[in-house]
Amino acid sequence: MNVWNWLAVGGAAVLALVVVAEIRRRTGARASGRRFFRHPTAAPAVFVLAFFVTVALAAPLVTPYQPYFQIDIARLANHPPSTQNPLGTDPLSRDVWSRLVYGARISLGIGAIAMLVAVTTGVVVGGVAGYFRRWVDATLMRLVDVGLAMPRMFMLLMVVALWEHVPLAVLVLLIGLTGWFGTSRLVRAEVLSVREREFVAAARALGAEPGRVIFRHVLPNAAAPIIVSAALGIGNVMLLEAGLSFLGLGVPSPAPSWGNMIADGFPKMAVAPWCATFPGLAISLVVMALNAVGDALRDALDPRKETA
Amino acid sequence: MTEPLLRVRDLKTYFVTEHGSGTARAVDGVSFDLHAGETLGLVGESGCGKTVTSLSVLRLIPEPPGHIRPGSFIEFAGRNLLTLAPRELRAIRGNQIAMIFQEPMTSLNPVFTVGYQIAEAAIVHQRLSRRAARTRAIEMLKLVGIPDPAQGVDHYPHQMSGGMRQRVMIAMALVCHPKVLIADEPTTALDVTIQAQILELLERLQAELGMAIMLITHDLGVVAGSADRVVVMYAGQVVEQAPTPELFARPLHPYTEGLLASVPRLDAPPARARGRLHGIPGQVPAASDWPGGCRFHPRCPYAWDRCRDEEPPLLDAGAGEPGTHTVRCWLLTEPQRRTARAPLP
Amino acid sequence: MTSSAAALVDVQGLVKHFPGERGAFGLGRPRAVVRAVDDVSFAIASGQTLGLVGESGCGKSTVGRTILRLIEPDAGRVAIDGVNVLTLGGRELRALRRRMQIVFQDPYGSLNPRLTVRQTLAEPLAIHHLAAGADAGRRIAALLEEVGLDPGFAKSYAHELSGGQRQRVGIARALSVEPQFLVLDEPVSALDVSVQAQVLNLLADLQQRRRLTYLFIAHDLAVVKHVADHVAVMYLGKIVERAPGPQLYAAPRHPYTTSLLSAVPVPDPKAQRPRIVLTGDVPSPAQPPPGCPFHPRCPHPKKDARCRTEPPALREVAPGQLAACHYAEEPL
Amino acid sequence: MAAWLVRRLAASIAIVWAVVTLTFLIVHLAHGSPCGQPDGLPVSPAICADLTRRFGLDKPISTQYYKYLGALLHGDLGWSIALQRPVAAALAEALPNTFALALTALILDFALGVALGVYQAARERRFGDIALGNVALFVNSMPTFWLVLCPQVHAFSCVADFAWHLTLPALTLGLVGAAGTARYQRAAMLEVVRQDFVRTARAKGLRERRVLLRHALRNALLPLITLFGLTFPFLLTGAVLVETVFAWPGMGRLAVTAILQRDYPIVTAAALVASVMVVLGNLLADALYGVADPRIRVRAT
Repeated sequence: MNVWNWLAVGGAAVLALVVVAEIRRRTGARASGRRFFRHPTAAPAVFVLAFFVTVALAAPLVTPYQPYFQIDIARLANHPPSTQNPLGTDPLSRDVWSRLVYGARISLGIGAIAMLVAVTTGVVVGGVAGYFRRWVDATLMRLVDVGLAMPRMFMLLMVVALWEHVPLAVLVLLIGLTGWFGTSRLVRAEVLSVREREFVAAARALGAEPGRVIFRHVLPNAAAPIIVSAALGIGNVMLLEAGLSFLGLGVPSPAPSWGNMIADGFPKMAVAPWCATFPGLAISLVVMALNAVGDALRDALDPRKETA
Repeated sequence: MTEPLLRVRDLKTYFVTEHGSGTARAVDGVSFDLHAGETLGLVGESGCGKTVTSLSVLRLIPEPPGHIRPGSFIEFAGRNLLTLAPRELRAIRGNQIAMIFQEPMTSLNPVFTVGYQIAEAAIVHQRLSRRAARTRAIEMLKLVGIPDPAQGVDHYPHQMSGGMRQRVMIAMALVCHPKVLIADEPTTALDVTIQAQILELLERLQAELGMAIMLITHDLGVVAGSADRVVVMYAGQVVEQAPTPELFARPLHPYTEGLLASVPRLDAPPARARGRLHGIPGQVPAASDWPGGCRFHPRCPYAWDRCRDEEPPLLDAGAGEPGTHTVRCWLLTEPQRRTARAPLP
Repeated sequence: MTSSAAALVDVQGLVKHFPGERGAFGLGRPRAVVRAVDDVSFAIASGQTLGLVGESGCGKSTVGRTILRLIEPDAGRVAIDGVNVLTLGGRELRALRRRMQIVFQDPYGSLNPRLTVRQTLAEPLAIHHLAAGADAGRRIAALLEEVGLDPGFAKSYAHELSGGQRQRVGIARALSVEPQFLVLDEPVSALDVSVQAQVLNLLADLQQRRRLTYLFIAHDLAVVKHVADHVAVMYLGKIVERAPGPQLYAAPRHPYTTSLLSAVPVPDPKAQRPRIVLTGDVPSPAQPPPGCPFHPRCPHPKKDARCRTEPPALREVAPGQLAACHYAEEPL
Repeated sequence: MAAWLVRRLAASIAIVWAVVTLTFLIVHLAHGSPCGQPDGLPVSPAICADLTRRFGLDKPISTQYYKYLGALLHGDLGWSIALQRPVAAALAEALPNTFALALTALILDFALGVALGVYQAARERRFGDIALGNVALFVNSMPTFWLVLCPQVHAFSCVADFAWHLTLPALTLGLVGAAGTARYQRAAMLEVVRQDFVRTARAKGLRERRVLLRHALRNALLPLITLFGLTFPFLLTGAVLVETVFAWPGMGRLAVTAILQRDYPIVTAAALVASVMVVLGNLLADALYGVADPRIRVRAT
């Protein structure tokens, strides 16, 4: 790793700090913003996320090698961390740091996109069920019951293993489409409770049509728990992806994802522990940050504290 | 006059506000006495500090964010409750001083039978056996007028109506025959016909058991019917204090006067029944931002320079013995400034 | 005053039964029907106030909401200025909503916490195409001033306002479409007494200035006495007594009205009033007692088997005064 | 009560049927066959054709489906292609192992989780709470299989006895679970201690211990029942990764191996077991609510 790479990493860290400070400044005027940052882990968590996102976006700047590049299979395989290879090299003499950074693109991307798919589906299904109630609700919720009765991991394994060569995009879609059942229940419960509130009755009394009632009055007030569950859900998806990759059924191998980096390093644990340790640490750190942000958001967006 | 049972002096209970930047002086230098066997009414609108005062007596303020300032003094049976060790304080809670609360639904634990909840204080304080405790619980249910107490003892709170639950709360509070009962808005959540039942019950129990009652309420009607003496609170302070007939006949503080003029009255003569109410303009300020000088001056129709600059002490209104009727208002020094009130804008 | 010609609002035989829970798929037979509103009739003359009183669960709020069709009634007729509200289709109903509005009890729940005061007040103007842009701004400022708020509050969110200020915003929202008829559903019961007085005065002013007709729903008899021209008392989904205000308060004919009046505490320690303390609780509206619904708690000395079996009809017992009691001629 | 039970059972059976059908469809619509897999058995085309015929894989899907359902109704789960033995026998062998693992992990999970959560809530925002909270957050955020890497390297090869083999995976599953349970329990406790009846208990003069462990905890355990209902089936069927890493011969590993080998009957049977477990978990949670929450107990009768 050369001087420029180190500088770029430093720059990413500084940028992440700036992001934290900026978010803090912008939300400081609102009580919810202050409640968020009162959590001791909230600011470090935002920093961790901002740092990993920055590094992932600026991957070519902060890494010395391409993720697939085998530096020197004869002399530089399983090399421990050094100034050249800060996180060591793997059995194929690839730079672990470079793979970790490019892996962040895949792992974070899968987490974010799959969650987006899941949340969108969940909000639509839950919102429709909760607003229209009666047979629409009953039918959709029985569907959700079935979805929840199939262990997610199991379902994914089946689909992925039985269809040969699942492309990454399909994998992401599959993860998302198996993850909305819980969200839809949550949204439905929220919608059911919000639609009984008096401001919704007031809007109807004023002659607002259903669309306006749903999008302006019901959903914005049901958003808090959805946002929280989305933050926690990204972490879950990342762990799921890691698990799938670990079983050899996730992101197809040479592409670096944190999950298959662990899987690749796993057999060499005794010889080159850094291969599996660092990606595992990265996942833990990011998931931990997401969980911390979720916890802080839960407090910050709690509507009971809004009126206090 | 005999020694008071409960003597509160200069009680200050402050709260750290939500973002930790300010201090809400919810109760700010409150003093009053409660005598054995009497009913003391504590009146005021929400945010005036009456509930915090009542919770402070048994040190039930959540800490943090709240704390009772050093220098405050609550004397009961010769001891300062604010400096007691937790163990000694527990021996008084529920045993010598008991409390009932506004919401009989949420104040009862949903997962225990009402019999168990009533008997629990007796089990803890008097080391009653399970069997004796159950018998006691049934006796208490009979005392508070629950039909079929032998069955009711095994019911859960959700199986009862609001009025019945409040009766259970009262039974629970009185199980150890306390000397003082603090009733914090005991009828606010109830319908008027049920409120009448509960007030009558409290009256009867006081005659039978002889405890002193501190009745906290915002309803002047309830105070007029039940209390012997009234303490009026505004902005964390006592602003007027007098025997009930005296206070209603001669309200001296402009706040008390305004409160009385705000309520539409069932006993109003038909000529006065409709028309405008002479209330108080504005609203209670935030506890973190009491106005300087007299705290009521921004809403007071008589305020002049002195009210803005100088905080009045509790002045004696000169009715009967000193201290019988006290008022925190400069008008007592310049009575000619009291003029006819205009109706609210 | 039943369906008099001058009546702006005319309600006849209003019924709303809430079904109990249903089985899976929303099918199956509903259990224990709750008779929330059971054959309620009244009329309100233009510019007048009808006070609808009763204890919690008596169905008074449901009456208010069914009139506006926020809840669909099961039977009855509601006419506003001769137009039957209950038979209107979606578009016509939306148009009619300009003429009738509602103000709620809980000032904390009745404003959308995500909207500013300006957005809250601009919405009805937009729905009914009454004003937009700068014109809307002017109208919002005028509305705020009319309800006694500084126009500067337009930028505020609900949680930045006190209970009294929110209630004023709620009133401004109802007024924004220039209605003739307002359902006031416990508009002051969540407010402190000093603020309650301010809001009551405001409502009286608005009624005079805009010639509004009020249905004033409340549990506080003293407040209703203060505001209402006519008063209807509800018990278990039925109107048990209806009369001009002064007449009802001076000479109640139904034992429930009498007991209710005697239970209201009066802020005067010297007041010597006969006190009737009713025994027992209000029965569940899912299982109302047979005969007169009030008979299990009734303190009337002549209460007899007839009260237990035969439901009394609401009948005129004095000029202009209706009561549903077999012994209304011999009041308590 | 009886009507309620009947309706619940009917709904449960419908869910299990839907899961089995869905699994059947996924498995049979997928590409590939049980023979000639990279991880499967290398077999000659003749044997493969024979296999295909013997298992009826050449028939239309609908025929296969009705045949399968018919057999299922008679309690016949089918014949494993890869293992060459009845599916029921394979399950019978794997299930006890999984039960042993899950039970140990469950006990550890909830005992430790509840204790930690209560302790944290009692010391809210003090050192003990914050330190434990961060540890729980970290453990809860780690990929399970990664957590076990370190002890695995040293311990696994040398000790072969069942108890020790059980200890590591159970410890892993239990600890990860406990970290989540503790977070949940802490939040539930903090929610409850703010409620009015806790103040009532203090006003009675009860010790703080009694207030927390009797009045607050009884209520704070109620939301945990839902968590229990979700964890129970997860541990029985979803501990796929841990079972694989530790080579624990349980349901999870059986299912993964079967999936990799295209062993349809086992895959479908595993899905059946999984959905039955979920349904059982829900029923168990409802039953527990009925016992623990008097408000529900009365409504149900």
